[in-house]
Amino acid sequence: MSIKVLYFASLRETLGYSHETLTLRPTIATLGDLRSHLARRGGVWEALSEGRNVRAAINQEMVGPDVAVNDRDEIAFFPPVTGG
Amino acid sequence: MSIKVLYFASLRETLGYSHETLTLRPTIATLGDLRSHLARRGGVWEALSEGRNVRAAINQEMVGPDVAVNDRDEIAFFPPVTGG
Amino acid sequence: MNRVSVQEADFDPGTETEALTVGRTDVGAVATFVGLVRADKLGGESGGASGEISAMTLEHYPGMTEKSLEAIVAEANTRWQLLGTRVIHRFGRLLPGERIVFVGVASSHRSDAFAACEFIMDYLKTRAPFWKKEDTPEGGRWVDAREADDSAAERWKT
Amino acid sequence: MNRVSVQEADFDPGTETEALTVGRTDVGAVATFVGLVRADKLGGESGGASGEISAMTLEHYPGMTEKSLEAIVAEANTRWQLLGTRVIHRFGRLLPGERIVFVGVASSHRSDAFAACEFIMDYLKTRAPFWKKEDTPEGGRWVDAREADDSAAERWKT
Repeated sequence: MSIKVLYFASLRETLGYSHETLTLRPTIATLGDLRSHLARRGGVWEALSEGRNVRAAINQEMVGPDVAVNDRDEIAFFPPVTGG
Repeated sequence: MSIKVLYFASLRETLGYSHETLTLRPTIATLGDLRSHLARRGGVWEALSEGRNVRAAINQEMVGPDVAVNDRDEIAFFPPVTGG
Repeated sequence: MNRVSVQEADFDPGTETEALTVGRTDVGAVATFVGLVRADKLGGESGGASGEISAMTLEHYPGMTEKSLEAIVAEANTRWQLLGTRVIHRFGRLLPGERIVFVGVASSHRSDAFAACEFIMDYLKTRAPFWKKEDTPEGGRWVDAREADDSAAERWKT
Repeated sequence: MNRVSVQEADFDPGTETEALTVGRTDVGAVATFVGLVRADKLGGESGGASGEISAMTLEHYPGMTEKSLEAIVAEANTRWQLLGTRVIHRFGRLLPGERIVFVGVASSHRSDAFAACEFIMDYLKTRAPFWKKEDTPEGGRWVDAREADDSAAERWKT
Protein backbone atom coordinates (compact mmCIF):
# COMPACT_ATOMS: atom_id res chain seq x y z
CA MET A 1 0.00 0.00 0.00
CA SER A 2 1.47 3.33 -1.09
CA ILE A 3 0.33 6.62 0.40
CA LYS A 4 1.34 10.26 0.29
CA VAL A 5 1.75 12.08 3.61
CA LEU A 6 1.76 15.88 3.93
CA TYR A 7 2.82 17.99 6.92
CA PHE A 8 1.83 21.62 7.47
CA ALA A 9 2.74 24.70 9.47
CA SER A 10 4.66 24.21 12.75
CA LEU A 11 4.58 20.44 12.27
CA ARG A 12 6.22 20.78 8.84
CA GLU A 13 8.95 22.95 10.39
CA THR A 14 9.49 20.62 13.36
CA LEU A 15 9.75 17.51 11.17
CA GLY A 16 11.68 19.17 8.36
CA TYR A 17 9.38 17.51 5.82
CA SER A 18 6.54 18.97 3.80
CA HIS A 19 5.65 15.59 2.31
CA GLU A 20 6.79 12.06 1.78
CA THR A 21 5.62 8.94 0.00
CA LEU A 22 5.35 5.81 2.15
CA THR A 23 4.87 2.16 1.41
CA LEU A 24 2.97 0.65 4.33
CA ARG A 25 2.74 -2.84 5.74
CA PRO A 26 -0.84 -4.16 6.02
CA THR A 27 -0.65 -3.93 9.85
CA ILE A 28 -1.24 -0.20 9.44
CA ALA A 29 -5.00 -0.11 8.93
CA THR A 30 -6.14 3.21 10.34
CA LEU A 31 -5.04 6.81 10.56
CA GLY A 32 -4.28 6.23 14.25
CA ASP A 33 -2.00 3.27 13.33
CA LEU A 34 -0.15 5.47 10.82
CA ARG A 35 0.32 8.25 13.33
CA SER A 36 1.75 5.87 15.96
CA HIS A 37 4.00 4.33 13.30
CA LEU A 38 5.40 7.75 12.39
CA ALA A 39 5.80 8.80 16.05
CA ARG A 40 7.89 5.66 16.68
CA ARG A 41 10.58 7.08 14.37
CA GLY A 42 11.58 9.01 17.53
CA GLY A 43 13.31 12.38 17.87
CA VAL A 44 11.36 15.16 16.22
CA TRP A 45 8.71 12.62 15.15
CA GLU A 46 7.49 12.46 18.74
CA ALA A 47 5.59 15.61 17.78
CA LEU A 48 3.05 13.08 16.41
CA SER A 49 2.79 11.12 19.70
CA GLU A 50 -0.58 10.51 21.26
CA GLY A 51 -1.52 13.46 23.43
CA ARG A 52 0.07 16.03 21.11
CA ASN A 53 -2.50 18.36 19.60
CA VAL A 54 -2.35 17.18 15.99
CA ARG A 55 -5.19 17.09 13.47
CA ALA A 56 -5.33 14.93 10.36
CA ALA A 57 -7.09 14.67 7.03
CA ILE A 58 -7.54 11.83 4.56
CA ASN A 59 -8.03 12.94 0.98
CA GLN A 60 -8.49 16.53 2.13
CA GLU A 61 -11.22 15.81 4.66
CA MET A 62 -10.61 16.15 8.39
CA VAL A 63 -11.21 12.78 10.08
CA GLY A 64 -10.59 10.97 13.35
CA PRO A 65 -8.01 8.25 14.17
CA ASP A 66 -10.33 5.30 13.51
CA VAL A 67 -10.78 5.98 9.81
CA ALA A 68 -9.20 3.39 7.48
CA VAL A 69 -6.17 4.23 5.38
CA ASN A 70 -6.33 2.98 1.79
CA ASP A 71 -3.88 2.61 -1.07
CA ARG A 72 -3.08 5.90 -2.83
CA ASP A 73 -4.65 8.01 -0.07
CA GLU A 74 -3.41 11.55 0.48
CA ILE A 75 -2.95 11.95 4.21
CA ALA A 76 -2.09 15.17 6.02
CA PHE A 77 -1.02 15.97 9.58
CA PHE A 78 -1.18 19.51 10.94
CA PRO A 79 -1.69 21.59 14.08
CA PRO A 80 -5.14 23.03 14.93
CA VAL A 81 -6.08 25.55 12.25
CA THR A 82 -5.79 29.31 12.85
CA GLY A 83 -7.24 30.98 9.75
CA GLY A 84 -9.84 33.69 9.43
CA MET B 1 -49.16 76.03 28.20
CA SER B 2 -48.30 76.00 24.52
CA ILE B 3 -47.02 72.88 22.73
CA LYS B 4 -46.27 71.76 19.21
CA VAL B 5 -47.74 68.44 18.05
CA LEU B 6 -46.44 66.50 15.04
CA TYR B 7 -48.10 63.59 13.22
CA PHE B 8 -46.28 61.14 10.96
CA ALA B 9 -46.87 58.54 8.26
CA SER B 10 -50.33 56.88 8.10
CA LEU B 11 -51.47 58.92 11.11
CA ARG B 12 -50.55 62.17 9.34
CA GLU B 13 -52.53 61.04 6.30
CA THR B 14 -55.55 59.94 8.34
CA LEU B 15 -55.69 63.18 10.32
CA GLY B 16 -54.81 65.46 7.44
CA TYR B 17 -52.37 67.33 9.67
CA SER B 18 -48.58 67.14 9.80
CA HIS B 19 -48.38 69.49 12.80
CA GLU B 20 -50.33 71.96 14.93
CA THR B 21 -49.68 74.29 17.82
CA LEU B 22 -51.94 73.85 20.84
CA THR B 23 -52.61 75.88 23.95
CA LEU B 24 -53.51 73.44 26.71
CA ARG B 25 -55.54 73.79 29.89
CA PRO B 26 -53.67 72.69 33.04
CA THR B 27 -55.91 69.60 33.36
CA ILE B 28 -53.78 68.01 30.64
CA ALA B 29 -50.77 66.93 32.61
CA THR B 30 -49.45 63.86 30.81
CA LEU B 31 -48.96 62.52 27.30
CA GLY B 32 -51.88 60.15 27.95
CA ASP B 33 -54.10 63.08 28.86
CA LEU B 34 -53.13 64.86 25.66
CA ARG B 35 -53.83 61.80 23.53
CA SER B 36 -57.32 61.35 25.08
CA HIS B 37 -57.99 65.03 24.59
CA LEU B 38 -57.12 64.79 20.89
CA ALA B 39 -59.11 61.56 20.40
CA ARG B 40 -62.20 63.29 21.83
CA ARG B 41 -62.23 65.55 18.79
CA GLY B 42 -64.02 62.58 17.19
CA GLY B 43 -64.12 61.52 13.54
CA VAL B 44 -60.66 60.80 12.12
CA TRP B 45 -59.17 61.75 15.51
CA GLU B 46 -60.43 58.47 16.94
CA ALA B 47 -57.28 57.07 15.34
CA LEU B 48 -55.65 58.28 18.58
CA SER B 49 -58.12 56.43 20.86
CA GLU B 50 -56.86 54.11 23.53
CA GLY B 51 -56.30 50.65 22.04
CA ARG B 52 -55.08 51.99 18.69
CA ASN B 53 -51.43 51.15 18.02
CA VAL B 54 -49.94 54.63 18.30
CA ARG B 55 -46.48 55.57 19.60
CA ALA B 56 -45.45 58.95 20.91
CA ALA B 57 -42.36 61.03 21.58
CA ILE B 58 -41.75 64.10 23.72
CA ASN B 59 -38.90 66.29 22.54
CA GLN B 60 -37.80 63.57 20.09
CA GLU B 61 -37.60 60.78 22.65
CA MET B 62 -40.06 57.88 22.63
CA VAL B 63 -41.92 57.78 25.95
CA GLY B 64 -44.98 56.22 27.58
CA PRO B 65 -48.36 57.82 28.43
CA ASP B 66 -47.48 58.74 32.03
CA VAL B 67 -44.75 61.20 31.14
CA ALA B 68 -45.55 64.84 31.93
CA VAL B 69 -46.18 67.37 29.19
CA ASN B 70 -44.50 70.73 29.71
CA ASP B 71 -44.77 74.16 28.16
CA ARG B 72 -43.03 74.44 24.76
CA ASP B 73 -42.65 70.66 24.39
CA GLU B 74 -42.46 69.13 20.92
CA ILE B 75 -44.78 66.14 20.95
CA ALA B 76 -45.17 63.60 18.16
CA PHE B 77 -47.67 60.82 17.48
CA PHE B 78 -46.96 58.11 14.94
CA PRO B 79 -47.58 54.45 14.06
CA PRO B 80 -45.04 51.75 15.02
CA VAL B 81 -41.83 52.40 13.09
CA THR B 82 -40.89 50.35 10.00
CA GLY B 83 -37.42 51.51 8.98
CA GLY B 84 -34.29 49.48 8.27
CA MET C 1 -15.28 57.12 15.47
CA ASN C 2 -19.06 56.82 15.55
CA ARG C 3 -20.94 58.49 12.72
CA VAL C 4 -24.65 58.56 11.87
CA SER C 5 -26.20 59.98 8.68
CA VAL C 6 -29.80 60.29 7.57
CA GLN C 7 -29.87 61.24 3.92
CA GLU C 8 -31.70 60.98 0.60
CA ALA C 9 -28.54 60.16 -1.34
CA ASP C 10 -27.25 56.64 -1.94
CA PHE C 11 -24.05 55.48 -0.23
CA ASP C 12 -21.18 53.19 -1.16
CA PRO C 13 -20.80 50.19 1.17
CA GLY C 14 -17.18 49.68 0.05
CA THR C 15 -16.14 53.23 0.87
CA GLU C 16 -17.89 53.06 4.25
CA THR C 17 -16.32 49.71 5.11
CA GLU C 18 -12.88 50.97 4.11
CA ALA C 19 -13.29 54.15 6.18
CA LEU C 20 -13.73 52.05 9.34
CA THR C 21 -10.22 50.62 9.04
CA VAL C 22 -8.12 53.04 7.00
CA GLY C 23 -4.81 53.91 8.63
CA ARG C 24 -5.40 51.64 11.63
CA THR C 25 -3.76 48.39 12.67
CA ASP C 26 -5.89 47.63 15.74
CA VAL C 27 -9.07 46.58 13.87
CA GLY C 28 -9.30 42.82 13.45
CA ALA C 29 -12.95 42.57 12.42
CA VAL C 30 -15.49 44.60 10.48
CA ALA C 31 -19.10 43.41 10.31
CA THR C 32 -21.45 45.24 7.97
CA PHE C 33 -25.09 45.08 7.04
CA VAL C 34 -26.84 46.51 3.99
CA GLY C 35 -30.64 46.54 3.78
CA LEU C 36 -32.26 46.85 0.34
CA VAL C 37 -35.72 47.39 -1.15
CA ARG C 38 -37.25 44.07 -2.19
CA ALA C 39 -39.71 44.00 -5.07
CA ASP C 40 -41.83 41.28 -3.45
CA LYS C 41 -43.02 43.12 -0.37
CA LEU C 42 -46.61 43.89 -1.37
CA GLY C 43 -49.01 43.41 1.54
CA GLY C 44 -46.64 44.68 4.16
CA GLU C 45 -43.65 42.92 5.60
CA SER C 46 -45.87 40.67 7.69
CA GLY C 47 -47.23 38.92 4.63
CA GLY C 48 -50.72 39.26 3.19
CA ALA C 49 -51.27 39.57 -0.55
CA SER C 50 -48.21 38.98 -2.68
CA GLY C 51 -47.08 40.86 -5.75
CA GLU C 52 -44.53 43.35 -6.93
CA ILE C 53 -43.98 46.83 -5.61
CA SER C 54 -42.79 49.53 -8.00
CA ALA C 55 -41.24 51.85 -5.40
CA MET C 56 -41.09 52.62 -1.72
CA THR C 57 -41.17 55.96 0.04
CA LEU C 58 -39.46 56.35 3.39
CA GLU C 59 -40.75 59.06 5.69
CA HIS C 60 -38.85 60.02 8.83
CA TYR C 61 -38.93 62.43 11.76
CA PRO C 62 -36.00 64.80 11.11
CA GLY C 63 -34.01 65.45 14.23
CA MET C 64 -35.40 62.53 16.20
CA THR C 65 -34.08 60.09 13.59
CA GLU C 66 -30.49 61.18 14.11
CA LYS C 67 -30.91 61.33 17.90
CA SER C 68 -32.39 57.84 18.11
CA LEU C 69 -29.66 56.35 15.91
CA GLU C 70 -26.97 58.04 18.01
CA ALA C 71 -28.55 56.67 21.18
CA ILE C 72 -28.59 53.14 19.72
CA VAL C 73 -24.92 53.41 18.72
CA ALA C 74 -24.02 54.76 22.18
CA GLU C 75 -25.82 51.80 23.77
CA ALA C 76 -23.89 49.39 21.51
CA ASN C 77 -20.64 51.00 22.64
CA THR C 78 -21.49 50.35 26.28
CA ARG C 79 -22.24 46.69 25.57
CA TRP C 80 -19.27 45.76 23.37
CA GLN C 81 -15.66 46.79 22.80
CA LEU C 82 -15.94 48.69 19.53
CA LEU C 83 -13.40 50.68 17.54
CA GLY C 84 -15.78 52.46 15.20
CA THR C 85 -19.34 52.43 13.92
CA ARG C 86 -21.09 53.86 10.88
CA VAL C 87 -24.85 54.07 10.36
CA ILE C 88 -26.50 55.49 7.24
CA HIS C 89 -30.26 55.46 6.68
CA ARG C 90 -31.88 56.88 3.58
CA PHE C 91 -35.29 58.49 3.21
CA GLY C 92 -37.40 59.53 0.21
CA ARG C 93 -38.40 57.46 -2.80
CA LEU C 94 -36.46 54.25 -3.43
CA LEU C 95 -36.79 51.64 -6.17
CA PRO C 96 -36.56 47.86 -5.77
CA GLY C 97 -32.89 46.85 -5.51
CA GLU C 98 -31.86 50.20 -3.99
CA ARG C 99 -29.98 50.37 -0.70
CA ILE C 100 -31.90 51.62 2.35
CA VAL C 101 -29.56 51.24 5.30
CA PHE C 102 -25.91 50.59 6.12
CA VAL C 103 -24.51 49.53 9.48
CA GLY C 104 -20.77 48.94 9.84
CA VAL C 105 -18.95 48.02 13.06
CA ALA C 106 -15.20 47.72 13.61
CA SER C 107 -13.73 45.87 16.57
CA SER C 108 -10.66 43.91 17.58
CA HIS C 109 -12.68 40.69 17.64
CA ARG C 110 -15.37 39.30 15.40
CA SER C 111 -17.85 38.34 18.11
CA ASP C 112 -18.16 41.97 19.25
CA ALA C 113 -18.42 43.24 15.67
CA PHE C 114 -21.15 40.76 14.72
CA ALA C 115 -23.18 41.24 17.91
CA ALA C 116 -23.06 45.05 17.80
CA CYS C 117 -23.97 45.16 14.10
CA GLU C 118 -27.01 42.94 14.60
CA PHE C 119 -27.99 44.80 17.78
CA ILE C 120 -27.91 48.17 16.00
CA MET C 121 -30.11 46.81 13.19
CA ASP C 122 -32.61 45.24 15.63
CA TYR C 123 -32.91 48.41 17.68
CA LEU C 124 -33.06 50.63 14.60
CA LYS C 125 -35.98 48.56 13.29
CA THR C 126 -38.05 49.18 16.42
CA ARG C 127 -36.82 52.56 17.71
CA ALA C 128 -35.77 54.82 14.86
CA PRO C 129 -38.69 56.89 13.49
CA PHE C 130 -38.86 55.74 9.87
CA TRP C 131 -41.99 54.62 8.06
CA LYS C 132 -42.22 52.82 4.73
CA LYS C 133 -44.96 53.28 2.17
CA GLU C 134 -45.03 50.94 -0.80
CA ASP C 135 -46.24 51.95 -4.27
CA THR C 136 -48.28 49.06 -5.62
CA PRO C 137 -50.51 48.59 -8.67
CA GLU C 138 -53.45 49.42 -6.34
CA GLY C 139 -51.84 52.58 -4.95
CA GLY C 140 -49.79 53.47 -1.88
CA ARG C 141 -49.81 51.18 1.15
CA TRP C 142 -48.12 51.75 4.50
CA VAL C 143 -45.97 48.84 5.63
CA ASP C 144 -47.12 47.20 8.87
CA ALA C 145 -44.66 46.82 11.71
CA ARG C 146 -43.50 43.23 12.09
CA GLU C 147 -43.81 41.29 15.34
CA ALA C 148 -40.59 39.52 14.37
CA ASP C 149 -38.77 42.84 14.66
CA ASP C 150 -40.13 43.42 18.16
CA SER C 151 -38.99 40.00 19.32
CA ALA C 152 -35.60 40.47 17.64
CA ALA C 153 -35.13 43.65 19.68
CA GLU C 154 -36.50 42.03 22.85
CA ARG C 155 -33.82 39.35 22.97
CA TRP C 156 -31.09 41.93 23.71
CA LYS C 157 -32.78 42.81 27.01
CA THR C 158 -30.83 40.51 29.30
CA MET D 1 -24.59 32.00 -6.46
CA ASN D 2 -22.03 30.60 -4.03
CA ARG D 3 -18.40 31.36 -4.73
CA VAL D 4 -15.23 30.55 -2.80
CA SER D 5 -11.72 31.87 -3.55
CA VAL D 6 -8.38 31.19 -1.90
CA GLN D 7 -5.85 33.68 -3.22
CA GLU D 8 -2.74 35.74 -2.49
CA ALA D 9 -4.21 38.92 -3.96
CA ASP D 10 -6.19 41.47 -2.00
CA PHE D 11 -9.93 41.87 -2.62
CA ASP D 12 -12.35 44.79 -2.59
CA PRO D 13 -15.17 44.41 -0.04
CA GLY D 14 -17.31 46.97 -1.88
CA THR D 15 -17.10 45.13 -5.20
CA GLU D 16 -17.87 41.82 -3.51
CA THR D 17 -20.83 43.23 -1.58
CA GLU D 18 -22.20 44.83 -4.74
CA ALA D 19 -21.84 41.59 -6.72
CA LEU D 20 -24.18 39.82 -4.27
CA THR D 21 -27.10 42.09 -5.20
CA VAL D 22 -26.45 43.48 -8.67
CA GLY D 23 -29.43 43.09 -11.02
CA ARG D 24 -31.63 41.49 -8.34
CA THR D 25 -34.69 42.76 -6.51
CA ASP D 26 -35.23 39.79 -4.19
CA VAL D 27 -32.30 40.49 -1.83
CA GLY D 28 -33.38 42.42 1.25
CA ALA D 29 -30.27 41.89 3.38
CA VAL D 30 -26.53 41.53 2.90
CA ALA D 31 -24.33 40.76 5.90
CA THR D 32 -20.57 40.89 5.42
CA PHE D 33 -17.48 40.28 7.48
CA VAL D 34 -13.91 41.39 6.84
CA GLY D 35 -11.07 40.03 8.97
CA LEU D 36 -7.82 42.02 9.10
CA VAL D 37 -4.26 41.60 10.43
CA ARG D 38 -3.92 43.32 13.80
CA ALA D 39 -0.53 44.70 14.82
CA ASP D 40 -1.04 43.77 18.46
CA LYS D 41 -1.23 40.03 18.18
CA LEU D 42 2.18 39.07 19.50
CA GLY D 43 2.05 36.04 21.75
CA GLY D 44 -0.62 34.26 19.81
CA GLU D 45 -4.29 35.04 19.71
CA SER D 46 -4.77 33.48 23.14
CA GLY D 47 -2.78 36.21 24.83
CA GLY D 48 0.66 35.85 26.34
CA ALA D 49 3.31 38.50 25.80
CA SER D 50 2.11 41.67 24.14
CA GLY D 51 3.82 43.75 21.48
CA GLU D 52 3.71 44.58 17.82
CA ILE D 53 3.95 42.20 14.92
CA SER D 54 5.56 43.37 11.70
CA ALA D 55 3.88 40.88 9.36
CA MET D 56 1.96 37.63 9.25
CA THR D 57 2.35 34.69 6.91
CA LEU D 58 -0.65 32.51 6.15
CA GLU D 59 0.05 28.95 5.09
CA HIS D 60 -2.73 26.75 3.74
CA TYR D 61 -3.39 23.28 2.32
CA PRO D 62 -4.17 23.90 -1.35
CA GLY D 63 -7.14 21.89 -2.53
CA MET D 64 -8.41 21.06 0.94
CA THR D 65 -8.86 24.75 1.71
CA GLU D 66 -11.30 25.29 -1.14
CA LYS D 67 -13.08 22.00 -0.42
CA SER D 68 -13.55 22.81 3.26
CA LEU D 69 -14.83 26.32 2.53
CA GLU D 70 -17.27 24.94 -0.04
CA ALA D 71 -18.53 22.38 2.49
CA ILE D 72 -19.06 25.13 5.10
CA VAL D 73 -21.01 27.25 2.60
CA ALA D 74 -23.11 24.23 1.56
CA GLU D 75 -23.91 23.57 5.23
CA ALA D 76 -24.96 27.22 5.68
CA ASN D 77 -27.29 26.88 2.71
CA THR D 78 -29.04 23.90 4.30
CA ARG D 79 -29.56 25.82 7.56
CA TRP D 80 -30.77 29.19 6.23
CA GLN D 81 -32.62 30.61 3.23
CA LEU D 82 -29.78 32.27 1.34
CA LEU D 83 -29.67 33.99 -2.05
CA GLY D 84 -25.90 34.13 -2.46
CA THR D 85 -22.62 33.74 -0.61
CA ARG D 86 -19.07 34.86 -1.23
CA VAL D 87 -16.00 33.69 0.68
CA ILE D 88 -12.46 34.91 -0.02
CA HIS D 89 -9.47 33.89 2.08
CA ARG D 90 -5.97 35.11 1.40
CA PHE D 91 -2.67 33.33 1.98
CA GLY D 92 0.97 34.44 1.89
CA ARG D 93 2.61 37.37 3.64
CA LEU D 94 0.30 40.10 4.98
CA LEU D 95 1.07 43.33 6.82
CA PRO D 96 -0.84 44.79 9.78
CA GLY D 97 -4.02 46.47 8.52
CA GLU D 98 -4.28 44.18 5.49
CA ARG D 99 -7.44 42.20 4.82
CA ILE D 100 -7.33 38.43 5.41
CA VAL D 101 -10.84 37.15 4.84
CA PHE D 102 -14.19 38.23 3.39
CA VAL D 103 -17.54 36.57 3.97
CA GLY D 104 -20.66 38.01 2.35
CA VAL D 105 -24.16 36.57 2.57
CA ALA D 106 -27.30 37.75 0.74
CA SER D 107 -30.78 36.79 1.86
CA SER D 108 -34.35 38.07 1.82
CA HIS D 109 -34.22 38.66 5.57
CA ARG D 110 -31.56 40.02 7.88
CA SER D 111 -31.73 37.29 10.52
CA ASP D 112 -30.72 34.63 7.97
CA ALA D 113 -27.96 36.82 6.51
CA PHE D 114 -26.44 37.60 9.92
CA ALA D 115 -26.65 34.04 11.22
CA ALA D 116 -25.15 32.47 8.10
CA CYS D 117 -22.33 35.02 7.93
CA GLU D 118 -21.32 34.41 11.53
CA PHE D 119 -21.71 30.64 11.12
CA ILE D 120 -19.41 30.60 8.08
CA MET D 121 -16.76 32.59 9.99
CA ASP D 122 -17.00 30.36 13.08
CA TYR D 123 -16.69 27.17 11.04
CA LEU D 124 -13.94 28.59 8.84
CA LYS D 125 -11.92 29.41 11.98
CA THR D 126 -12.00 25.80 13.18
CA ARG D 127 -12.26 23.74 9.98
CA ALA D 128 -10.47 25.44 7.09
CA PRO D 129 -6.78 24.45 6.90
CA PHE D 130 -5.04 27.81 7.33
CA TRP D 131 -2.20 28.53 9.73
CA LYS D 132 -0.83 31.92 10.77
CA LYS D 133 2.78 32.69 11.59
CA GLU D 134 3.59 36.09 13.01
CA ASP D 135 6.84 37.94 12.36
CA THR D 136 7.92 39.49 15.64
CA PRO D 137 11.08 41.27 16.81
CA GLU D 138 12.17 37.87 18.22
CA GLY D 139 11.50 36.01 14.96
CA GLY D 140 8.64 33.94 13.57
CA ARG D 141 5.99 32.55 15.89
CA TRP D 142 3.08 30.26 15.00
CA VAL D 143 -0.25 31.49 16.29
CA ASP D 144 -1.96 29.17 18.77
CA ALA D 145 -5.51 28.03 18.14
CA ARG D 146 -7.99 29.80 20.40
CA GLU D 147 -10.38 27.94 22.65
CA ALA D 148 -12.85 30.79 22.06
CA ASP D 149 -12.99 29.77 18.39
CA ASP D 150 -13.80 26.17 19.30
CA SER D 151 -16.64 27.24 21.55
CA ALA D 152 -17.92 29.70 18.95
CA ALA D 153 -18.16 26.84 16.46
CA GLU D 154 -19.66 24.47 19.07
CA ARG D 155 -22.71 26.65 19.67
CA TRP D 156 -24.06 25.97 16.16
CA LYS D 157 -24.39 22.24 17.00
CA THR D 158 -28.03 22.25 18.06
